[in-house]
Amino acid sequence: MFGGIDPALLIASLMVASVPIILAAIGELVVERAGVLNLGVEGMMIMGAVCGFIVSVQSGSAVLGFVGGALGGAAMALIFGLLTQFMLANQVASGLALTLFGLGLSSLMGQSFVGIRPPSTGAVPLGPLADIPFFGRVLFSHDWVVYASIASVAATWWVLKATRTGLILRAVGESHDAAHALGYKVRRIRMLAILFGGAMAGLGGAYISMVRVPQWTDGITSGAGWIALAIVVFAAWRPWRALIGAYLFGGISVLQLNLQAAGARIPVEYLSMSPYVITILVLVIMSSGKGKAALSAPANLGQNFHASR
Amino acid sequence: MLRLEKRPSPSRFWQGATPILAVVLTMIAGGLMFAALGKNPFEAIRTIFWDPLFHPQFASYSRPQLLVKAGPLILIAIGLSLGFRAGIWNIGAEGQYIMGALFGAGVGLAFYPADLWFIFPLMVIAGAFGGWIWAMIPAILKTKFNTNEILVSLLMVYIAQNFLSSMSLGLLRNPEGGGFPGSRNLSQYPAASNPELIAGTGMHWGVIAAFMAVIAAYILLQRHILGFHIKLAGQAPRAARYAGVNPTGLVLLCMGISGALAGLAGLFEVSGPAGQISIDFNVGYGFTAIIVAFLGRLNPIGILLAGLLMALTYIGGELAQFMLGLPAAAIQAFQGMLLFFLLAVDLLSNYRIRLAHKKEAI
Amino acid sequence: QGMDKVKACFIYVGPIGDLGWTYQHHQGALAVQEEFGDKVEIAYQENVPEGADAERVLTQMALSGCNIIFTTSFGYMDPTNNVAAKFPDIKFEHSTGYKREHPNVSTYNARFYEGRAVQGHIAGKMTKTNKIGYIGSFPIPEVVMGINSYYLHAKKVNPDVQLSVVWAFTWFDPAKEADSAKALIDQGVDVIAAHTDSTAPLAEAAKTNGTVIGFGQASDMADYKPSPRVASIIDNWNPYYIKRVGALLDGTYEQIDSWAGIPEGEVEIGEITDAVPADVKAEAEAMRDAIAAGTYHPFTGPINKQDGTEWLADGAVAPDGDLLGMNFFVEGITGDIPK
Amino acid sequence: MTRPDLLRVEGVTKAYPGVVANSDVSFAIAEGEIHALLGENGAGKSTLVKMIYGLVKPDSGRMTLRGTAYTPAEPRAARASGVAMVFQHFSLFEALNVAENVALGMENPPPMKELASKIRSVSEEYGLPLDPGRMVGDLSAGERQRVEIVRCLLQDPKLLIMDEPTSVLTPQEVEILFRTLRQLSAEGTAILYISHKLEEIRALCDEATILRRGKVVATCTPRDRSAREMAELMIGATLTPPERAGGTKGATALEVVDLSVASPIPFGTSLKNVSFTVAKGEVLGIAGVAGNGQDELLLALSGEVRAAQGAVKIDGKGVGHTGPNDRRALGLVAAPEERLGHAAAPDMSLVENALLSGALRKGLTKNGFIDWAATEAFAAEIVKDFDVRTPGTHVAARALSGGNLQKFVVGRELSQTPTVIVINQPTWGVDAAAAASIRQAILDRAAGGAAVVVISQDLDELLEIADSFAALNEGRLTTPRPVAGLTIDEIGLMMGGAHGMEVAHHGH
Ligand SMILES: Nc1ncnc2c1ncn2[C@@H]1O[C@H](COP(=O)(O)OP(=O)(O)OP(=O)(O)O)[C@@H](O)[C@H]1O
Ligand SMILES: Nc1ncnc2c1ncn2[C@@H]1O[C@H](COP(=O)(O)OP(=O)(O)OP(=O)(O)O)[C@@H](O)[C@H]1O
Ligand SMILES: [Mg+2]
Ligand SMILES: [Mg+2]
Repeated sequence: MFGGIDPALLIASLMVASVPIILAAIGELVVERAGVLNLGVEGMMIMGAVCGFIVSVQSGSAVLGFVGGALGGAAMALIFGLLTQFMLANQVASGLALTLFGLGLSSLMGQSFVGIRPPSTGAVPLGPLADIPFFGRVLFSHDWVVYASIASVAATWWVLKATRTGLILRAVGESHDAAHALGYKVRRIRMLAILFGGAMAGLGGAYISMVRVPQWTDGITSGAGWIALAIVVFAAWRPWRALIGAYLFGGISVLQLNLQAAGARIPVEYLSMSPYVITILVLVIMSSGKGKAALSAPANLGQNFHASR
Repeated sequence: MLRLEKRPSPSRFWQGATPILAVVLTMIAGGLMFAALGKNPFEAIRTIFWDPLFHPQFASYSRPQLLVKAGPLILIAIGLSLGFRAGIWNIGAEGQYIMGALFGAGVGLAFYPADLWFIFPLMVIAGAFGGWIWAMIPAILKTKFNTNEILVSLLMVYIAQNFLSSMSLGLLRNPEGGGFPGSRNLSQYPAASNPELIAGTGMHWGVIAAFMAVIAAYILLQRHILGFHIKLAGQAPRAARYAGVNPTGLVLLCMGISGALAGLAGLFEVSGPAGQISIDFNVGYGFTAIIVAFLGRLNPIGILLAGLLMALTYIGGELAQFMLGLPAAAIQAFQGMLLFFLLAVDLLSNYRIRLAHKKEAI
Repeated sequence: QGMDKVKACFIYVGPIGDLGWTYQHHQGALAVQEEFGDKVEIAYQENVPEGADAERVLTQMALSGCNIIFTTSFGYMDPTNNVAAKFPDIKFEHSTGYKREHPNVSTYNARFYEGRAVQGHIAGKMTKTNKIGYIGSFPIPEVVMGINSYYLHAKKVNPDVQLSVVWAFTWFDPAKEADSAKALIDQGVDVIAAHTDSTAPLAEAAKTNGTVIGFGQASDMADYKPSPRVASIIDNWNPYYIKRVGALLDGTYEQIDSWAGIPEGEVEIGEITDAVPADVKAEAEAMRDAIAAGTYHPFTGPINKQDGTEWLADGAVAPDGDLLGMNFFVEGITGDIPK
Repeated sequence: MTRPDLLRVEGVTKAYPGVVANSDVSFAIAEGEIHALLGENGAGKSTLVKMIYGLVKPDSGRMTLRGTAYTPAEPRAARASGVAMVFQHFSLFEALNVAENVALGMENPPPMKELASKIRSVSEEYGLPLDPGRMVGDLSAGERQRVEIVRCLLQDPKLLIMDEPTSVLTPQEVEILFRTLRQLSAEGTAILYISHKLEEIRALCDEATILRRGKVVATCTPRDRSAREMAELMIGATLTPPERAGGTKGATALEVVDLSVASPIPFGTSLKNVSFTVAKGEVLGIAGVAGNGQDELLLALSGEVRAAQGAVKIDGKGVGHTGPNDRRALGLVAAPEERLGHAAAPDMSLVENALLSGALRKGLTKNGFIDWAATEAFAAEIVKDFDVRTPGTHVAARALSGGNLQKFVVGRELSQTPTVIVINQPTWGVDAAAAASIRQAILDRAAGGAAVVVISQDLDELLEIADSFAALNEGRLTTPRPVAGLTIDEIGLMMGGAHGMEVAHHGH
């Protein structure tokens, strides 16, 4: 029934398709580990998309474009950080407002860039490796951002698990009061995490406008930020699980299109809702294992901190 | 150095004054943005905030439209606010809104072209049921399997959207519509329609339902033990259990109410202002209502005002677009700014800002 | 009697920066301004959701003194008619719909399937794998019609051709469009046509170093010339908009139901690039010209439906009514239209 | 004994909005001295030590450490100067393990492996064995405190501040802690020790500074004073110990039969086959080290956790399967240990908190609609009857000091004409005067015929008010015995001894 779907091509495709979600999800994961819930991922992504696009077109350099994308996302995150960390505004509402604002502002900024092609982001020349059967196609024939996205998962995992920075970050997310009592600058640490989250979301957005699509049009991220948020929860705040989640989601999305293209006789409407249904099912299976997923949520997630001194 | 000092209890004065302050700040910042876009900022601000209410040409039409636009926002936000107060995060109201519309319209269309008095009431029940059942899925998964309701309710929106496409292309497609997607227009089927009740007022059953929801929520939260338990569960979950609140029941109740109200909003919208089921029937009320709920500080009266303010910026924004040629994106950014300022100045009602003594700033 | 000055208003479903559907309508609006200069005033509103919001925006436009309002999405059909009832002196022009409930409502559409025929011809000739693909947005007659036209003309020149259809269930989602194109390419498809609005499918094709080609859709998408974009269908609303506003100015305006295509210049075939062999290009241009001259109708019998029953007898030309409500694939296409 | 002064505090003042927490406070602590800080709830003890630790900045005044000016801008600076602190409310991270928690409290922690072995060696050296790999959430309160102490010890502090460290320990554990502290003192570390347990202070401390309403009112040498004298210095008045009206036992009011429930608390202790009966007029004291099932027992008795129907009986009626309100209807009231967040909602007013558990028995609702006037009257009645010091009934619960909130919570339960009273830690962290009045109120209800279960870690308290005594150990309850004739040592052994610490201390 699935005749004609080449697993190597499928895996290679899903690795590319998942990049924006992975980048944004890893950023948000760090933010949430620090105890902050930023629902504005979509807004930061699209600002990253437009900034990255503009910078790359103006400078002719894809690398500068990604830097611009990261800065664009971080600038949005800065607004969120000021609101929630300094003005103690509600995090849920601030994140949603960020999305609304980002969609509007990106469209304003991008008006004169509609219909232009950005410089291309080259594949990594891995030479003969790319010719290895199966693995060559799956592993060694991507652009550098694909590898960077996986590296960012590994790095985040390592930092959270094995470094003092990661320990402090987790501590702040677990109990800001205790961290404060020990003398850690809760607000500063959270602010840095928020900026990092914004930069990663911006990178994810820039990947969409510079590599995936590549062009600028309004609303180009079309909901990827929301999926990234879902993946973080799905992953129970663990980096490798975020990667798996993003690949699962991206994989099913790509698979359903491949099944359609291959002419599988499954009604399309069921196929097209399958990524969401299957994500929920997997989540149910994982969560029902003695409530493990719920336990791992950072204890102070979404709570604002105010030290009375 | 500025220093924040928590007030023992929120300041009444600032609670009233902050929204005004926020609007003023937004006018300044937004005015600068409009000026940067080469538009007259005063004209733009006037068009957004003043013209929908007082412009001789538009006001008599726009004013009632405020209610039409605010109605579903308020209705949904009221439901959400109960859950949010109890610490139950339903962010999938958009999906529940869609399902309410589908169930409600489906029941109505099933009777077509019969003319029976009970069709519309039945649709109302079906609409509420549709939203309720859609919200029950994340609720039951949460209570049974401990899944995260934020995630599930959000993903359910996408599933609902797929259902919507499939229904408007299939089961509910107008058989006399020449194969085009979309259902029959309910406004042309009197037994199933939700018309303007008094011409020129914008009042339809959905607006009335929204007002009723505001009043009911107000009474519930102020006077009823259930409302007390909802607040308690949100502020101190263990104290709630101690008080005898059943957490599972509360999740089902709050998700159920918010789902049912979102479903009702969908039903009233599809049978009234929108008229029909179509692929793009939903326009984001379910998400905007989350913002409305928080802008209204999860307080029924606050939500009423926040819903109206939000509606005003939508309608005023529309006027500004085609009267002044402002891009839609600028209006969206402007709304974002308004939200930012509203959220930021809220600080003043809960905290006092003090200048720190020099000595302390070591 | 004519008018000295006309205020022409446009309501768009998407952003004018979408580089597709709305962008092209807005080009038409700008053309009207250019054509008539001071005699017309243009106003527009983008991103208007269908349904209740559209009705309100239309009413506000009417109140603001618009003389003619173009409503540029199918979903504006009922709102257009509802508002038209309240403002009998204002002209309403609804795009892609069929309801004209009041004398001041006209409808207009374009015969995109004519362009699809030319694309199909090129696809049939150019495919090396004999697999061609189509990214569908929603299974509505408009799209089904395009798929059928594309397939019929590919099949005519290449009997072995197989068509894969992917339904994206969106008009505009660049990432998903890219994924759809990728899925088709992974399935061995080497010619892709799309009925969604972004350039993402072309960009995906561009990554294959010339083995996969595609077409510009709605706008020319000239950036991807000469390959993968080997030709395009351009929605050109300029002639129609100029004609209708002109008629209002000189007093010849009447209610009409317009369905124009290549002959009227409303559907344009963008430059066929040198990536297409000269003979194929010549054939494609000949087909275009024949359609323009009215000597060829892309749906000319014999054509059977997918289930083998006859739709058009030999030599019969499809009635417009059949096309507008088309909800079946023609014989040879595998797969079902989603319900 | 003329040791040089380590830390001098001179004229320190700190005001919070509406209250001067410390006013012109001066005192000094010598190297190796164990110095007590005494005072009622809210006297300003915590504030003072937080300033020494750099967590709060004084408004005025100065401090010197070994003669040089000492102005720690943040705890990091304090730690660098050799000041360490064990917090009153633990500053631990439950989801992190012991080693990580320790590392967070250190300036330059060694790599984790090295740190782990250091934790093992230091903790055993001081008789406080710890497994560095365990999750802190899994530890008992006593063990958690060891984590805090070991964290301090690893930094070789010159001054160790301990804010109410013993409220969660068994007598044996207290003894071990004292040995540790004396050992430290002998090594030259000064200790600033805050406690409400005056007998402990007499046993341990060299000097004491007594605060009242933020001011230093006296200094004394604890060994030379009786606990009674010190208490009276603290409150500035004379104390009357509670009186027992020797009532007679009536019929059984509360019966618990083979009660076993899984703990609903993450990292909690499940109850195993708990059985006891309490008669009308009887006070059953249940002792035990924190984390041995006290919370769970209260939850199971109050109805927040459900069990088999027959496992809990009120007046012979099986109610194990019912919820809190059904049991309230039968006359059972319960006061959990944790005041803020469990017994009371922090951000709600006292009126709302009165409604919290009083709605049913005081008839404060009709068809679910709240009678706010009656609720306000109820709240006012509690405030008046139990001498709750508050500006009014409309202030938020969190604005009350711990002791006053405790009086309010206990008062709220006792004012509902209960027939069965279950109360956990009735006087935890409450000063002597308030504690006496709470105990008196409990005894009055017992005299009036109520069956009372008091769960407490304060043995003196239990011996003072209980008729019979049992201890919880890892979720099991010992057979209740009459209090008369029990010795502290016997009790300690019923509680499970020293939890494996004895062995470690033998080396010294
Ligand atoms: N962060 C703060 N904000 C405002 N007021 C405070 C704060 N911390 C303490 N206070 C006030 O300072 C006074 C002293 O509090 P402190 O915590 O020092 O008392 P304490 O002696 O430690 O009491 P306890 O024995 O209950 O621990 C309290 O009465 C309280 O009103
Ligand atoms: N953020 C705050 N705002 C206002 N008052 C505060 C704040 N934090 C603490 N307080 C005050 O501090 C006092 C409590 O001090 P603290 O937390 O040191 O001990 P406590 O609650 O008395 O603890 P316990 O009774 O358990 O020893 C309360 O009277 C309260 O008014
Ligand atoms: Mg205290
Ligand atoms: Mg204290």
